[in-house]
Amino acid sequence: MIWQLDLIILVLVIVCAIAAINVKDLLSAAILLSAYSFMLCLLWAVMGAVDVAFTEATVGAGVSTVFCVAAVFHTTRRTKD
Amino acid sequence: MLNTFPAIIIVVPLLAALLIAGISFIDRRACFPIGVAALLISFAGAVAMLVNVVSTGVAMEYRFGGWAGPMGIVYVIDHLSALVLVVITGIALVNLVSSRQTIIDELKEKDGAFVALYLLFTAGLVGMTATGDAFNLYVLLEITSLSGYALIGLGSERAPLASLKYLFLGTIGATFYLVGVGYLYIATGSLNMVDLATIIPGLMDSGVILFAFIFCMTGLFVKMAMFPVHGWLPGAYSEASSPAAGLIAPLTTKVMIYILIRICLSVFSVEYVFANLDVGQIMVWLAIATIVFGSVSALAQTNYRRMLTYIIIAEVGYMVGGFFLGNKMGMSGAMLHIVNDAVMTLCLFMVAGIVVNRMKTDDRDGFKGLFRSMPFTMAGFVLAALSIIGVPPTCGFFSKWYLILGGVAAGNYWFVAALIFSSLVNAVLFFRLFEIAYFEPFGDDHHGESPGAGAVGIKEAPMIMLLPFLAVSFLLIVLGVYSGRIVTNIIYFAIPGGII
Amino acid sequence: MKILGRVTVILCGLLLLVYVGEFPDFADPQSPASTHVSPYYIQNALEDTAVPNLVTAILADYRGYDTMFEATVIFTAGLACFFLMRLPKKEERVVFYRHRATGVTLRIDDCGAVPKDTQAFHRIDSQWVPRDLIIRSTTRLLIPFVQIYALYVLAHGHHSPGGGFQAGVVLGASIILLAISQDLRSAISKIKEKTLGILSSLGVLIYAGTGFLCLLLGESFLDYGALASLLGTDRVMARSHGILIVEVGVAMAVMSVLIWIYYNLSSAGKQDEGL
Amino acid sequence: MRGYNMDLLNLIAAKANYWTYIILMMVGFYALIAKNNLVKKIVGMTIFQTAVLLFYVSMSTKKGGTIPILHHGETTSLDPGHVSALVNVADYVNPLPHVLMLTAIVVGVATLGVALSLAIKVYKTYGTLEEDEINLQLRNG
Repeated sequence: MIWQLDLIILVLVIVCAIAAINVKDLLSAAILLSAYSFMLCLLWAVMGAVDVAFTEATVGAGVSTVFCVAAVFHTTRRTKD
Repeated sequence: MLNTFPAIIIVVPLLAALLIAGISFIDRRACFPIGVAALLISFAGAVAMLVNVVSTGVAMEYRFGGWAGPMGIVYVIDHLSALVLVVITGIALVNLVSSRQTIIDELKEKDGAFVALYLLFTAGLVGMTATGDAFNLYVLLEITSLSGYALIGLGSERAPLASLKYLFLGTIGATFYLVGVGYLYIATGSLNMVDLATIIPGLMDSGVILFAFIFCMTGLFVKMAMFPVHGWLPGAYSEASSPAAGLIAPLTTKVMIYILIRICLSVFSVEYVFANLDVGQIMVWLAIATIVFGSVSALAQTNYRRMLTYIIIAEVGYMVGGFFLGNKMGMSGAMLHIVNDAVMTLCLFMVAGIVVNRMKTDDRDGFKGLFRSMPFTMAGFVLAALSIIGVPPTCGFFSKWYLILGGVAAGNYWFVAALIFSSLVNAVLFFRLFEIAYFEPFGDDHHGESPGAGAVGIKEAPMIMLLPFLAVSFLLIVLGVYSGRIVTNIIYFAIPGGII
Repeated sequence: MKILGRVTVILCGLLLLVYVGEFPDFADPQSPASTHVSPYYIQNALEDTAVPNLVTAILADYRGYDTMFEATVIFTAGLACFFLMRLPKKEERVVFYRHRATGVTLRIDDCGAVPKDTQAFHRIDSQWVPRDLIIRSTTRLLIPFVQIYALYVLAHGHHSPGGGFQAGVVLGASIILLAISQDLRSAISKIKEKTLGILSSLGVLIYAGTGFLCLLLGESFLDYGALASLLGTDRVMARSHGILIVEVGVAMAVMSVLIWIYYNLSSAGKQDEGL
Repeated sequence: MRGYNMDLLNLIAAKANYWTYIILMMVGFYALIAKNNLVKKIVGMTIFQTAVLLFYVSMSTKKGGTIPILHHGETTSLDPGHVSALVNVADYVNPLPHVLMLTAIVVGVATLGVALSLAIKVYKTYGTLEEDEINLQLRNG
C-alpha cells in the first residue's frame, strides 16, 4: 500500500465529492457521483478490501448513476444553487 | 419449542411479507388473511415469551446460525424487551384488522404491497427490540425506515414531500448511529452488546467511547424526533394514509426510546452514563424543551392529526426526561409510559381513521355534532383523551404519576412543572374538541342534512373498525388498573441494581 | 439557512478532527479491532465452513442473519418503489404510432384499442430516437458475456472476490443495459414486471426458507449444519453448500429488484416509455 | 532535517484516511442541510453514507496484510483441526468491516432508489425541485 498512491486517490475522492455538490447541472452531478464512486472503488482495492471494491464498482458507480440519470430524465437538469 | 420463539416471532412476519408480495401478483385476495395470521402467530409468540421470562425470571437467548457470543448474532429477550414485543405485535395486529376497509378503499391494486410493507415494518421493529447485536440493529433500523418512507409516501397530496423530508433526516439519524457503532468497534473490536458491556468499563476515559456515545445518542434523538431535530414528524404522520399512520405513529418513537434505554443500560453501563459523563442533567433540560415545544405548538393546530403529532413529540419528552432523571421512579415511569403512550396514541389515531373514513376530513370541524351521530366512537375518544390528560382510572395517569414522583425524588422541579403544564395543555386541547363535537349542531355546513332535525341518524363507523377501537379504549382502563402489577413484576426487573 | 449550515458543519468537522488523534494509528495489526474477534474468523473460517474467501464465510454463515436482512432491505426498496411509483395500468393518454412504409407519425390522444400486431404501424416513444446500429449490435454481443461473467462471479464466491450481491447487480445491469440500448418496452417484453415481483420475493424466500428449514430440522435458525442430513455430506461441507444456496437466492433477489426499480424509475410508473 | 519531515509525512499519511472520512462526511452533511435542490440533497446523502464506508474500511487495514482470502498453498490439507495452526492472523486484513460495508453499500442504493422515486413524485405534484419554490406553493397553494 504505497502511501503516495493512497494520498492521491484520497485527494481525488475529496475533489470529486466537492465538485458533485457544487456543480450547477444535475446530470453532471450524477456523472461526478459516478466518478466519485469509481475513485472510492479504487481506494478500497488499494486498501485490500476486494469484495467491497467489487460491490462499490458495480453498485455505486454503475447502478446508482443509472438511477440518478433516469430520475433527472423525469425531472429537470436546472438547479438554482 | 419455546426456546425457538425469539426466531419465530421475527421470521414468521418476514416470510409472510415475502409470500404476500409474491402472491399479490397472482391473486390479491389471499394477501390480507396471511398478514393477519402472521401477526397473530407473532403476537402469540411474544405473549408466550413474556409469560416465560416473567415466570422464570431469566432472559431468553437465541443464537442465530448456531454461533455463540461475539462471533455470531445473538438475540436477548429480557423483561422489558418481552413487554415491548407484546406491545408492538399487538398494536400492529389490531391496527391491521381495524383498517381492512380503508386499505380496500384507498389502495385498490396495491393492497398486497401495502400489507407486505406493513409486515416488513413490524418485523423490523420486532427485530430491533430483540436484537443483541449493534450492527444488526442498524440493518433492522433501515428496514423499518425504508418501509416507513414507503407507507407514508402514498397518502395525501403532500405525502411524498413529507416522506422525502423524513427520509433525509432519517438517513442522517441512521448514519450517525452507524458511525457510533463504528467508534465502538474501533475502540473495543466487538459488535455484540453483552461483549461491549464487558469491555467498555475498562475504557471509561477514552475519547473514542465518548464520541461513540454522542453519535449513538444524536442518531437516536433524530430518529425519535427530540426537540431540535423533530422537523420531519408533524408532516410525515399527518400526511400519511390512516392505516399507515395508525401503525407508524404509535410505534416508531416508542421503540426508539426503548433502544435508547437498552443502549444506555446494557451497552454503556449506568455508571458510565450517569456517573462518568453525568449527562442526565442536560438531557432532562432537552426533554423539558421538547415537552414545552410539543404542547405549545399543539395548541396552534387546527388539523386534528397534526395536533396529535405534536402531542407525540411532547410524550417523547416525557419518556426521555423520565429516563435521564436517573432514579428508580423516573425510569420505571418512562418504561411504563412506553407501553401506555403506544396504546393511547393508537386509540387516538384510530379515532382519526374513523372520522376521516366517515367525514372525509381530519380537520377540527369534522368533529361537529359527532356525539349524537357517533356515540360509541366518541365514548372511546373521551376515554383516550382522559388518558392523555392523565385522569386516574386510565393508564396515562399512572405512568405520569411515576414520572412526577421520579421528578420530585430527583429534585428536578422544572421537569415536574413541564409535566403538569403539558397535562393542562392536553386538557385544553381535548376539551376544545369535546365542545366542538358535543355542542355545535351536526351538519350546519353539511349540505343536505337539515340542522338539529330531531334524532339525527346514527352513522357509526363500520363494525370492523369500531370493535377493535372499543377493545383498545377498554384496554386503556385495564392497563391503568393493572399498572401497579406491570411495574412490580416486569419493570422493576428491567432496572439495573445501581439505581436507587 | 446556508450560513447556519456552514457553521454547524465546520464546527462538527473541527470537533471530529481533534479527536482523530484518539484513534489507534492507521494500519497497526495490534489495534483492538484486529485483535478481539477477527482473529477467530481468520483462523477458523476455513475449518468451520471450508470457504477460503473469509468475507463470504462471515457474510453468509457467521453473520448470515445480518445478510438475510440485507437482502430484505433491497427487497423492501424494490417493493417501496413499486408501491410509490406504479400508476394504474389503464391511463393511456397520448400514443404515437409510425407507419412503417411512409414514415408518417400519428399522434393519437386517449385512443381506444389499437390493433397491436399490425405490420403497417409500429409504436414509438414520445422521445423516439432512431435505432443506432452500432449500439444495438454491440450490446447484443455484450449482454450474454456480461451474464456469463455474473454467473462466474456467483459460482466462485467461495474462492475469489464476489458472491451473491455482486452477481445479482451485474445480472441486473445486463438487463438495464438492454433496456437503455434498445427501449424500455422491448426489455419489458423480455422480462415482465410480474416475473420481477415474483422472482424478487422468491429470492429472499430461498434465503429465509433455508434458514427456516434448518429451524425445522431442529438446529437453530440459519445453522446450515442441519442440512447435512439432507445433502448427505458432513457438517462442514453442508455449511459450504448452504452458503452457495443462500448466495443463489440473494443473486436472484438483487437482480430482479434492481431491474424492477429501474423499470419504475425510468418510466415514472407508467412502464411504457423509458429512458 | 530530512528524518524529521519523513515521520511528519508518515504521521499525516497514517491519519489521512480518517481525515478524509471526516471531510467527506462534512461535505455530505453540508449538502444535506444547506442545499436547496432536492436531488442535490440526495447526492449529498449518498456522499454522507459512503463517508462511513471509508471510516470502516480504513479501520480494517493491517500493515503487510493481504486481501482476506486464504491462499490455497498453505491450506491444501483441508483436514479440520490442523488448519488453524497454519494461518497467521497478521497476514490477512480484518474481514469483519468488509462484511458490514457490503450491507452499508446495499442500504445506500436502496435509500437512493426510494429517494429518487419520491423526488419524481414531488416534481410531478409541484413542478419544481427547488425547496423554496415548493414552500412558496405550500404557503399560498
